[in-house]
Amino acid sequence: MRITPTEVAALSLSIKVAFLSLVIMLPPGLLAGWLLAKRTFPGKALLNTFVMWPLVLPPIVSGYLLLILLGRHGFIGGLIYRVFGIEIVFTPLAVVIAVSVISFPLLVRGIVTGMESVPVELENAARTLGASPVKVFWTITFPLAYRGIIGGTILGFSKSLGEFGATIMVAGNIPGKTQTMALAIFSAVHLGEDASVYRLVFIATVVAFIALWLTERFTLR
Amino acid sequence: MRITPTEVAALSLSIKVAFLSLVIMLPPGLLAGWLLAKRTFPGKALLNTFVMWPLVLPPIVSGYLLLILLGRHGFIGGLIYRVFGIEIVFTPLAVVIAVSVISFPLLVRGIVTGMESVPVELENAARTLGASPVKVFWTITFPLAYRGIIGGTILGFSKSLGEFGATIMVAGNIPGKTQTMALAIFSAVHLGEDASVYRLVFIATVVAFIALWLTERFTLR
Amino acid sequence: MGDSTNIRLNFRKSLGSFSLEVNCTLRTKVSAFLGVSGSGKSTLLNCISGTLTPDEGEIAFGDEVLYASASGINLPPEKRRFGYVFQEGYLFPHLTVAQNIRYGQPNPRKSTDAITVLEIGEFLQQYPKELSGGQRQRVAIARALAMEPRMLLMDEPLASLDSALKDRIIPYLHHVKEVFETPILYVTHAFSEAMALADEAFLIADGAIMASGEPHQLLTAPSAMPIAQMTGVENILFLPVTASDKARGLTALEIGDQSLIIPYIDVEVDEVVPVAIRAEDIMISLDPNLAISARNILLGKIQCLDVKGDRTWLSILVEWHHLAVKITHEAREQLQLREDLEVYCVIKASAINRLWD
Amino acid sequence: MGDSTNIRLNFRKSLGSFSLEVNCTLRTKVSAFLGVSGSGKSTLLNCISGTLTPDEGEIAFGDEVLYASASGINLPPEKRRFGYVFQEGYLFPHLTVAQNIRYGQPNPRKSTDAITVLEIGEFLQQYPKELSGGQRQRVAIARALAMEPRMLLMDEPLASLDSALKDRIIPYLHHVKEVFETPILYVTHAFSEAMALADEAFLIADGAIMASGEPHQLLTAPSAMPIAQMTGVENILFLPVTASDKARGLTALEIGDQSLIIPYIDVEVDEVVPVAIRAEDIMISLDPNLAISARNILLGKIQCLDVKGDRTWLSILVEWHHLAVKITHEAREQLQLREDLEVYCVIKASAINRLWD
Amino acid sequence: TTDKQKPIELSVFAAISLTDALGEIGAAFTAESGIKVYYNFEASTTLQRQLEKGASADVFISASPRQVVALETNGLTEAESRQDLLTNQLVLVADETAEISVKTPDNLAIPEISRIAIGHPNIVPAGTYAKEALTHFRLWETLQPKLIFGMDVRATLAYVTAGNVDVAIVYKTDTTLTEAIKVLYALPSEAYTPIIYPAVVMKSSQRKQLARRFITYLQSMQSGEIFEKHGFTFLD
Ligand SMILES: Nc1ncnc2c1ncn2[C@@H]1O[C@H](COP(=O)(O)OP(=O)(O)OP(=O)(O)O)[C@@H](O)[C@H]1O
Ligand SMILES: Nc1ncnc2c1ncn2[C@@H]1O[C@H](COP(=O)(O)OP(=O)(O)OP(=O)(O)O)[C@@H](O)[C@H]1O
Ligand SMILES: [Mg+2]
Ligand SMILES: [Mg+2]
Repeated sequence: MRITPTEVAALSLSIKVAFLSLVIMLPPGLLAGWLLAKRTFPGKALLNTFVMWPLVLPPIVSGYLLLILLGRHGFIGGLIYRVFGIEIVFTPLAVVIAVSVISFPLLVRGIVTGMESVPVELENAARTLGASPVKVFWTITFPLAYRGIIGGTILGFSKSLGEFGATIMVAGNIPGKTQTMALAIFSAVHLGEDASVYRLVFIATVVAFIALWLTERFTLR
Repeated sequence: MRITPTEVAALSLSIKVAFLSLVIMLPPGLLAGWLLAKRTFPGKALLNTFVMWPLVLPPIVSGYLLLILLGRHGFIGGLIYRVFGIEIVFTPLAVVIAVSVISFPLLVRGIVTGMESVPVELENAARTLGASPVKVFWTITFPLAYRGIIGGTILGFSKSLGEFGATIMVAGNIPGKTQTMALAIFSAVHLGEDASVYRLVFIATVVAFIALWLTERFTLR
Repeated sequence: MGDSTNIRLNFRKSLGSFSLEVNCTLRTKVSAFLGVSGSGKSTLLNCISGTLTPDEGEIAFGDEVLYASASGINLPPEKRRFGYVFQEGYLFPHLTVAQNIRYGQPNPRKSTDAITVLEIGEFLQQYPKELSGGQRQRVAIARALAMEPRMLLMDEPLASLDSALKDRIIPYLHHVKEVFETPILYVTHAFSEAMALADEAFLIADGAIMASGEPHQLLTAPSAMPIAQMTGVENILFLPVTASDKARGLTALEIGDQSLIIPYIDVEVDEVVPVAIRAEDIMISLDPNLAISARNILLGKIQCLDVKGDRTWLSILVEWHHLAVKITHEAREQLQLREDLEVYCVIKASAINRLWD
Repeated sequence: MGDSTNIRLNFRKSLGSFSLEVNCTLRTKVSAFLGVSGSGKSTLLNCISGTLTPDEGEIAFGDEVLYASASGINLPPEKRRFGYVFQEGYLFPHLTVAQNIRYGQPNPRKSTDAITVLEIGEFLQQYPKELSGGQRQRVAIARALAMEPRMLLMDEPLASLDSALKDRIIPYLHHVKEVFETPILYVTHAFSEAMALADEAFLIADGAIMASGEPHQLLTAPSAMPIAQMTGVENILFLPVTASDKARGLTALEIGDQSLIIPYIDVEVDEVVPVAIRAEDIMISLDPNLAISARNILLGKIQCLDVKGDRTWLSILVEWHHLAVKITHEAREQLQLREDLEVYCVIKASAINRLWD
Repeated sequence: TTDKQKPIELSVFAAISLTDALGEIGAAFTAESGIKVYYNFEASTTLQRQLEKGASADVFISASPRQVVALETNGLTEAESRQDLLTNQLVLVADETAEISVKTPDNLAIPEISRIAIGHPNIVPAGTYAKEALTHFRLWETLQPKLIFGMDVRATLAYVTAGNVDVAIVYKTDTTLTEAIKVLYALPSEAYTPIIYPAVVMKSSQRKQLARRFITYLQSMQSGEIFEKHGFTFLD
């Protein structure tokens, strides 16, 4: 089985993006997860819907909306372009953003499920021991939600590898630069290169297998 | 806001498909979730990868592989065509299958997280009370995993609404027949019918909001 | 072979650095396991119930082998049908109290009784979260009873209950044992509960059974001094009722030719009742005609004197019964006690507790 | 105004059909709350700790208002700094024992002591799952102590511990109270624990405080007969040591001009120690010269006789102390006891228990 | 024939750019013939893949002859059934507010134009034609660093409106998709092979006669008017 240099680049980009987007999404994911799992407030269902949005919309549409937002004429993209002189669209950064947005709901849902299952009694016990809500969050809620967080991470990571619709919109499909594994596979499908499709699918599968296997080993107590 | 008949058809198809695919995927989802959460066996990481597969692959590729499998020349599709004389691809059934396959990993992960958090002590207590493993599953593990199952269901349902890549591959984009909301939105985007895009996105969002709000109400204790 | 409710335990189980190793046969209806915290009591019950698998050995219930490492037998818990009252309760949080109780047996014959005695009828529709600690513990007992088990495994079931409640629950357990012929394996750190219930007691320490015997044997046996010191000593006597006076609140028991007066109990004449007397509640006198409020002045003979630390232990034969008595050395010296001396055991009626039956 | 460790409780909290309503001030260092299962003890502690918010009313710790519905004050638990030993323990399952103990205070000054006394040093590196029930309970105590709380809330902290352990932990709690001046609010269903620890006891029933007072007052007060019956009566005396004989294992206390002999305690002469005697462990005699092994024959005077059910309760003034004594009617008749009669109280040394200090 | 056993309907796989026009024509056809038409609108290459993998359709209308040729080569189409329906033109578009002017193809090399979007040459027919045109003007190699490949028409145009490319080469018909662009320059038609939308009857069709009838209908004047209304050039 021979792998071309662009395919190697795609693989390495995919893996980097998957990790990076997890790291970037974890803080807002934890915040949103905590709000949804542990708080009640008016508009909670709205926040919930907002978080789920990228999942409810076809990824290509999310990508389209992202493009509108991040483009040089867009609200965010324009601002960044004027202030920093950099462009987001068609860069690996755009890939990271697209992948992050799309996998965000998966991560958050996992976190919500995990945090919902942390008994409020343990959190209360921590507070009687003098822990502020912030300390309780980091020392009790967060670590005890690990199953859900891992679940969300697995979903988010897997989706990162497979994300395609939004990525292709905001990042283009520039081999060696913004072409992820998913885009490479997509291209191969479209070109009818079945052998290439199978080879790339196999590689993506192996990456996922390794990630899942490591997660399992790592979380076994 | 006026909705065209094809849009109504798309909306109704999306909702039907979302529910149907949940119903269809729940039994295998529970089985896979239980195996992954409660059992250890050789090849567990393989099963895990297999379940996550549709998420790891770009949906269009999953769809492509499904098409190959279910098409008239495909292994399963060919068999069914020869035996029953019916064709699966490009029918609403194909939509259900595509959506089910794509949302399966989301559902299973939720179930796994939920079941992992059910204390084995409670399951043991049930067994000392004479419950067979099957009874324990249905009366203890399953209901106590509800948070995760609901989490997975929310993800699966949301994804059902937004699924596009696999659907368009195996079911096509046939207005009035296999065109779901996601595909209708895709078409509208393609045709530059921005008003239509916004209207459909709004409708999809409202459907998701209602579903999430109902879930929240329903599971509040 | 063997009586059908014989329970043979002969296995080993390691947990981290702790190791439980038992080799004994329970022949009796109620066996109590006593031991300090961390001695392995819960581990033992877990192994018997089938929720924990031993490392090796054998467990048998009558003729039925439940576990045998050699032949690979390991009956799952649901096939053992032992009602297990877990130390932690383990109520099902998603089921109401009533549903919890019905879990093991949809139409439990015994549950009404149990619900009444355990005083849980008021909150049958509540969820475990809405119960107090003691209420939860009682529901756990009711749940195990309702399944009509072949044997009851109870892990400190009364630990968080007040004594008034205990005093109502213990007779009910006796009733269960007698009427339904359900053997009970009772784990406790409270000797009084063991005394009140058990036919045989086992002292477990550091994962091994250190001593066993009838509860009062376990205490009066000179070898059992450490147990006595650990748990507070008691004498147990099984004596027939000779008369009962409800108005005066007294009942007389026959101890050989003498009479033992105890607080009134509602029992037919001639019925045999078990009573407990703590060794330190018995005084020794040389004079039978004391002008004292104590109701019982029993003649006996000192069998042996045992100087242990700062107290003297006496074993006194009263009629056919051995009484363990604990007095100060001073008293021994002053009264010049020695073996074979005839003495009077002075016991207040109220110091004698009837055990449950 | 008021002493800084006064605790004012004046609030109402409903849970389902249950309602807790308290209005009292705790002025003492150790307050015990006694009550049957489901009477609202845990609910009370939850409200004081801040983990449960009352429906209305006020809770104050000295000058500091912790909760006041009127002014909308509700101090969060972490600001209250009350060490809470929960009935269910609530150890953090993902932390080792050592990490659990350090949670509230990374450099606890007191924890080495606590770890020693609670005998948990051996499994500091284990996780809660790997502990026995009693071990978990002890870790929960250590965790609350280590945070150096302003007050300790303890919900049946010794329920699943054997008496030998209890006897080592209770003195340590006394030590904490004395040395660190930490007030303790102690919930229990065991009167003996309340006796051993508390300066003031509250009887709680059905969500309301039924009676309060010094533990022995609560028992000897004629109004408190139901309490006495519920919990088993005791007399508490605070007496100075006059002599101690380690070899003989005896210590003499001064009760007016008379002497009370108790089992040896390692205490300086003249130090005052509290001791407990159960009402039923005291016998009455008219003759001071009994040839009996009982060490104590104290002269007293019958203050009042009280016929309750099948027993006679006597209140006997011995020097300046009131002793509650329970005897049979028969004994009363036979000895012809009446008010103002001088009698001898016969008490075995071993029937006198020293309370912890 | 099997035509009578099933409800009479026609399955038409068509390039997504034809959605609106074919929708109207289909309605008219149904009104006239009573035959219901089901369309599957997707990118032509996707349709090609689906047909290759065993999808059954009666009629395939592609945005480029390439797909049809590929299917013909595989023997999946009905011989002699191909009819060329429409033609289109390539135009160069820019954002409505852009101040660029392009008079000749060589102008594409000016520094004001830093990025040019075209459809992916291997995937999107418009991209194939664009590549042909650029090659014709010997710009394909020199412009390489400036080129961005859109995965479909929509993406290609969106890059323009989002401001991330300066110009794009698209079909003339595509310029109706958004009002935020303007046409700068129409590429000379000699630079690329004529853009043809062919229709073909599929071999797997069980209603080949009907399919032919539908294609004939597409070539009728009524249909032509509708196509023209949507910006296509009708081939008669
Ligand atoms: N999973 C485990 N890993 C390591 N040690 C364990 C584990 N489970 C229990 N132990 C140890 O085994 C010993 C016996 O535990 P067990 O629960 O049987 O005690 P117990 O007699 O029931 O005590 P208690 O009266 O406190 O409930 C304890 O010392 C405990 O620390
Ligand atoms: N969430 C709730 N909903 C309804 N009733 C409740 C709830 N929580 C507690 N109760 C009831 O309140 C009463 C008091 O409970 P609490 O836990 O304070 O009792 P307790 O005195 O601590 O008893 P125990 O000694 O058994 O622990 C009980 O009757 C209980 O059933
Ligand atoms: Mg235990
Ligand atoms: Mg309680």
